[in-house]
Amino acid sequence: ASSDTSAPVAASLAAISAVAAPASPAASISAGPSSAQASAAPGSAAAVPAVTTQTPGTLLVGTVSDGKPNAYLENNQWKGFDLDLITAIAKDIGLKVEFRAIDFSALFPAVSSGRFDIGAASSAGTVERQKIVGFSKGYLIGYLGVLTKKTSGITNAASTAGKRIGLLQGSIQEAYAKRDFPKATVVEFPDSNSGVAALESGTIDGYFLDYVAGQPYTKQHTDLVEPISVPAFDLPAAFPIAKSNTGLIAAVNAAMVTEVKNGTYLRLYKQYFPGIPVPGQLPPYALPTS
Amino acid sequence: MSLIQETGMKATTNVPSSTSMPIDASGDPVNLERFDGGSLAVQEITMSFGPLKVLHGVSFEVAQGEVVCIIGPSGSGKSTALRCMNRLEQPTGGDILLDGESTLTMSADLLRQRVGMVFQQFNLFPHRTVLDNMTLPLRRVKKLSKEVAREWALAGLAQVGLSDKATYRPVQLSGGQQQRVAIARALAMRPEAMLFDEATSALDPELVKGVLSLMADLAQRGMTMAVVTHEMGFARRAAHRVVFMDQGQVVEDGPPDQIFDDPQSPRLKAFLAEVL
Amino acid sequence: MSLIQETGMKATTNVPSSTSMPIDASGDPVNLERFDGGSLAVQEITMSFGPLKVLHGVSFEVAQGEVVCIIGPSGSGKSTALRCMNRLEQPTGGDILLDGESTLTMSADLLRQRVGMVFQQFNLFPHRTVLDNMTLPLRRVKKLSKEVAREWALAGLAQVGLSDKATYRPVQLSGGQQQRVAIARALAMRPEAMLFDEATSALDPELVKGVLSLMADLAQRGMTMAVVTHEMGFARRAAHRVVFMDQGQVVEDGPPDQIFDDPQSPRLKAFLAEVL
Amino acid sequence: MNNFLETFFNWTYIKQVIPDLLATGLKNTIILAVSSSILGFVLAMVLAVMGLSARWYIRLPARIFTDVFRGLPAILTILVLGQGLAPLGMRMFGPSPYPLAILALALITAAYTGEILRAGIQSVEKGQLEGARALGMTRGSAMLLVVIPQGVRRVLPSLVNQFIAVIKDSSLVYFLGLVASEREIFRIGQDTAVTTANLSPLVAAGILYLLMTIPLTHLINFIDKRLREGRPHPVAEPLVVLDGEAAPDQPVLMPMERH
Amino acid sequence: MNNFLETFFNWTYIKQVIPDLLATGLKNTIILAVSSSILGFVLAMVLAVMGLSARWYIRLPARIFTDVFRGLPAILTILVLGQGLAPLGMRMFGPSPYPLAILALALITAAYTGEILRAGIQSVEKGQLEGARALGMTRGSAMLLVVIPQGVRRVLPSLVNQFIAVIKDSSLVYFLGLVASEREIFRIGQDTAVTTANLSPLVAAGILYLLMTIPLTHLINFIDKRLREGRPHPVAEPLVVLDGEAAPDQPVLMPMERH
Ligand SMILES: Nc1ncnc2c1ncn2[C@@H]1O[C@H](COP(=O)(O)OP(=O)(O)OP(=O)(O)O)[C@@H](O)[C@H]1O
Ligand SMILES: Nc1ncnc2c1ncn2[C@@H]1O[C@H](COP(=O)(O)OP(=O)(O)OP(=O)(O)O)[C@@H](O)[C@H]1O
Ligand SMILES: [Mg+2]
Ligand SMILES: [Mg+2]
Repeated sequence: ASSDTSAPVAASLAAISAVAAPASPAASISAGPSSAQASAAPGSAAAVPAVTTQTPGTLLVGTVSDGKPNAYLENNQWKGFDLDLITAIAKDIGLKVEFRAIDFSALFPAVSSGRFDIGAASSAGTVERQKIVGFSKGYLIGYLGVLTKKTSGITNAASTAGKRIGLLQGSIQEAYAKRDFPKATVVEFPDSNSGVAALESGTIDGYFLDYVAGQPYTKQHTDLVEPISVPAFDLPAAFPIAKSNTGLIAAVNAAMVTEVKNGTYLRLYKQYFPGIPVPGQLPPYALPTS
Repeated sequence: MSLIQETGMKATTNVPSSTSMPIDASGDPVNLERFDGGSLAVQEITMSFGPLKVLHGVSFEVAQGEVVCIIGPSGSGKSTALRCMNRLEQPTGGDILLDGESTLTMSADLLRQRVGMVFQQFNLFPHRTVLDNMTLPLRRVKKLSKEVAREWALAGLAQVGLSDKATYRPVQLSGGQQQRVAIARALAMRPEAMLFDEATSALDPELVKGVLSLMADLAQRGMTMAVVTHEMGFARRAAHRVVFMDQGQVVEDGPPDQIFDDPQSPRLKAFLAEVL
Repeated sequence: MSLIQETGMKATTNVPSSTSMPIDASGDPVNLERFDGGSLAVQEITMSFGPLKVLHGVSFEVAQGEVVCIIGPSGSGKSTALRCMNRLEQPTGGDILLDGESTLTMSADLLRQRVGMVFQQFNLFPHRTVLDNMTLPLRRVKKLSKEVAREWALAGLAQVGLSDKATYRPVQLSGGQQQRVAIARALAMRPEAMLFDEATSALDPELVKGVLSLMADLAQRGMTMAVVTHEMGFARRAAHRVVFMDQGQVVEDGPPDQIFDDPQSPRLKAFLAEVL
Repeated sequence: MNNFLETFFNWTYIKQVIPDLLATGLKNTIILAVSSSILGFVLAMVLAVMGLSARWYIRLPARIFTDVFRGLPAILTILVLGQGLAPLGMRMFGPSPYPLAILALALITAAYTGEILRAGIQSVEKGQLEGARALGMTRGSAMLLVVIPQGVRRVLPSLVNQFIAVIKDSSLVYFLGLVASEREIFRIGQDTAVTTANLSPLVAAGILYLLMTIPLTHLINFIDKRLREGRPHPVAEPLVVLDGEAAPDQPVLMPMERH
Repeated sequence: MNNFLETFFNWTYIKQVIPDLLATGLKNTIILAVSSSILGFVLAMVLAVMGLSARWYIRLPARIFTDVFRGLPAILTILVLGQGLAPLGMRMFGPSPYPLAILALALITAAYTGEILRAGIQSVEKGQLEGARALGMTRGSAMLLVVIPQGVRRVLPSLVNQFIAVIKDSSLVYFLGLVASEREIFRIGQDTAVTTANLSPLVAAGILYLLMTIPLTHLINFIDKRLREGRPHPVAEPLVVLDGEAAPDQPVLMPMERH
């Protein structure tokens, strides 16, 4: 799997187009945003699959309202890295965005049934999920961290042995915990707040979450630190899109490249993940294949 | 002259059933008013509760305008027979005719509009005031307007001496008061025939006599009545005919003089020997 | 010789209250057994429901082993007075003495073990069989063992002729059957005094006479009884003394002969004039 | 302990979430809870009456409906209905998930409420129905005017339970996808809890629930008591005095001669 | 439509989740639901009896308890209790969240059940209590043996409602953090749904709920009916024949001379 993440951009582009858009050759990507833009308008070129959305001109984005710093509502404003990125991508394609928040467990079914055009909730494009729903290329890899009390004795991966480590149900941390903390007991939580509350009350020893997401907690709770960070490069976050909507998949992938090139991606990355090292490789990232 | 004229009261029964006009307060002579009473004929009815046969072919007749009292020991099936007569129980055999027509096949609602009933346990509606207990069926079944129903109801309550309890709930009434409301409520519907189950069990002698005179008056005006009672004095005075039941059967049937003064069967003789 | 001996029955009341031994089937002479009856004295009690005053200073006495019948028109406060006597209602004034001791200050549970009551509406427990209705208080209050309670209960049921209904639910009984169960249930507790509210209202003449004889027997054996009734024949036969109430007051009080044959007050005269 | 207070009762965060809770959440919660409760109650009454039928083929569908919608997790019902009927919903009501959520919540609460009502109606003595029918009332109006009102009164507290449960279940509308202005009380509490990394906003939501439910409970209890006991003191005066009427408690039924 | 079936009824995923549901989920759901229901019922009975007291200072604490635990979102109650008492819980029961979750669920269901029971008990006619007390039974045993059994019977269907609600609320134990072997039915369904991006596992969980709740409902209905009507046919023979007893329905009370 690690070979996927380290693969050059071009190679992963090829790999993804093979998975997500087998019907359309690489040409559809090289056609670039302009072509996608054209396809949104009537009379598009015949060779390029059309970008279809629920409501013409609007990209209906399913997201979560409690996924700080990737997707959240603050003062009735949608915020977060994923949301700003998808807004930029949509603009590129010529669409305006509309956000709808939904419980994470209902997000994929809503996307695969076409109720939402796309999902943006830092969801990993795992092999399992790829069976049901299509994905764009990966747009985010990052670091995971373990939040713990200063006094807990957890300082590195090895010291988690025999400890109770909490994490968010359905998150990529599940897979990483298995790999990196094999001797820890994994405790699942439905949201990070209840996990951190459990950490505070002493029923778990550490809470494994997105490194960035852990930072606000260390500020709120002065007794908490986040000593371990784990690179999570082989399960990049990707936008789920209905498998059948190959046009949109292609257009999003192309626009992603544009947004990386024009610097928007990095700007957003620094805005939402301050102080976090920028990965050596910028997106698009290849998704794992079985 | 009837009781109702004597006391200067307007009886509910004073209002022609064909009209929904308010009661005329000027006082039409009561005896001008006649009920279109219907005769009842109970023919060989049988009835069981599960394995327990409680009626073994019961037959008797109540002619139009006649008062028939049904007497007999506890558990002999008197209440059950009465309940069959307005289809609260379905007989397992036999037939019951109202004016020659089988009641077992007619609409139960229509039957019950024609044959009223007063229960041993009164069955007043505890969630409604006494007045509402009276007006509810008047408005729903007789389709009277609110005002007319209210007038009929108040007249009916006055007739049983309970005008001052109109706003009470049934639980706030004494036993006798409850029973009188139940009687007034059934009569206000102006049925052709009435079934009374222990209609005077909670009443003191004054009220018993009042009910007696009311029945006499009703009968004179054509109403057919079947009355289950265990007060022999009442049966003797009220009934045109007396039916004696025992163990789910009619043992004797005849005019009160004959039943009380010249009983034929040993069972009835024994029964009457106990009357205080 | 008492009725109970004549019929070869074991009366529930045959069992000494001080023992929890099974009923002795060999047949001790009934009249050897005496109740430790207590006298009751109602002294100037008053009672209101909200603004409605229903008792205006009611006084009467029931000596030990005496049967006092309370008669009077509907709503005159007979039931209320009776209910005050075992604290189901709290009088607003006056006092009630049991054997000279104020019942208003003693433990209500103890009072009610000593003073039993049969209700106008019976108040049987519908979720229990007839037998369980009998055994429940025997086991809980008298602390009898299951077997003994059952024997007492069956004996009590037999005494009112309902052995065959032991496994029935109250709703499956006729009105008279329910009333008999209620009487048997209260008597099985062997109280010192009994209060009956319309104790014979659902009973046919045979049963009424049975209750009468039962009361006579109980009285002979020392039990004190206050009986509300609207059956004048019953009052005349059963009572040692009759109390006539009207509008929340005792109007007359005396032996039955005097009350019925020589009434003093116009109100009682008018009342008795109506007896059929 | 201090930490516990800090996590659940931080006044700064509570203050912060209040405007949103009141302006957006309260309105949406009320819309969802009230409309699905009304729809659900009507349906429940139908279910209860069907469930009391003597005919099995009328009872059966009510039974199945109740068993299924009561037994399934609410989330699943909302998801299945929301997704299954989404195309239809889009066409009829547009993108708002409210109509379908209200429908789903109504079906769920109907299943519970139907059983509550059935129990209440069933507990009314047989004599009441008989009394009404013996007066010539149809089965329908006897049930409607005599039996059901008594039955419903007996289960009022359970109905309040159920309404409160719907208020809280309305937060499940989230499973159908919401725009910011469609969020109800709980969701706003939860979202703000995430942005502030603190559970106090959720506590604020809980308190708002209490401010809704407690007065309601007491209102219903008051009504219940009033219905049970009537006005504190019955009017002791006669309602009207008819011409020549006898004095109260002096029966006017007087003896007459034997006919 | 096809997509809909694919989303909710994909047999592959249903098959996949079944072993886990049965081996782990069912057991945990039953442990949580049954123990919190029992504890909750006992507490509810206390609340109901307190709520019916004539003395305000006995009614008041019951009222406050009910209002608070019924009005707050269950999640909040579980979080506050679970976290607030966690240090104590750790010491007494170790790291498992179950004891505290059961306590929280019991408090919540007690608040609801207390109201159900209160309504049922309140609906029993005054004459029943009077009848029992007139026989010398204490208020306690009259309530326990006469009034409460009748009251409880009248609200059996509402109690079933409440038990089913607890079965489902037991999934909220999740907010206290679960290791894999502690997950109950719904959580397993939801976990698998998230990993497979398909809702069929949730449907499987729902069906398992139905398999638990439907037989239970029918059992209770059967018992209810039996209690209401007695055995199908009463035994018509006398239970025992005492020496010299009269024939049935021939009263043995015979006249005697005037004393
Ligand atoms: N619902 C029922 N289920 C079973 N048996 C019943 C039911 N109702 C009545 N019975 C039985 O049917 C018989 C006749 O009852 P019914 O009520 O007709 O008697 P009754 O003549 O009216 O007596 P009473 O004068 O005591 O009222 C009784 O033995 C009674 O036990
Ligand atoms: N719970 C109550 N609330 C208000 N008023 C009541 C209540 N119970 C009885 N009353 C009133 O008190 C008066 C006396 O009632 P009570 O039951 O003592 O009469 P009674 O003499 O037993 O009559 P009856 O012979 O009809 O049974 C009646 O006018 C009745 O309306
Ligand atoms: Mg009868
Ligand atoms: Mg009375």
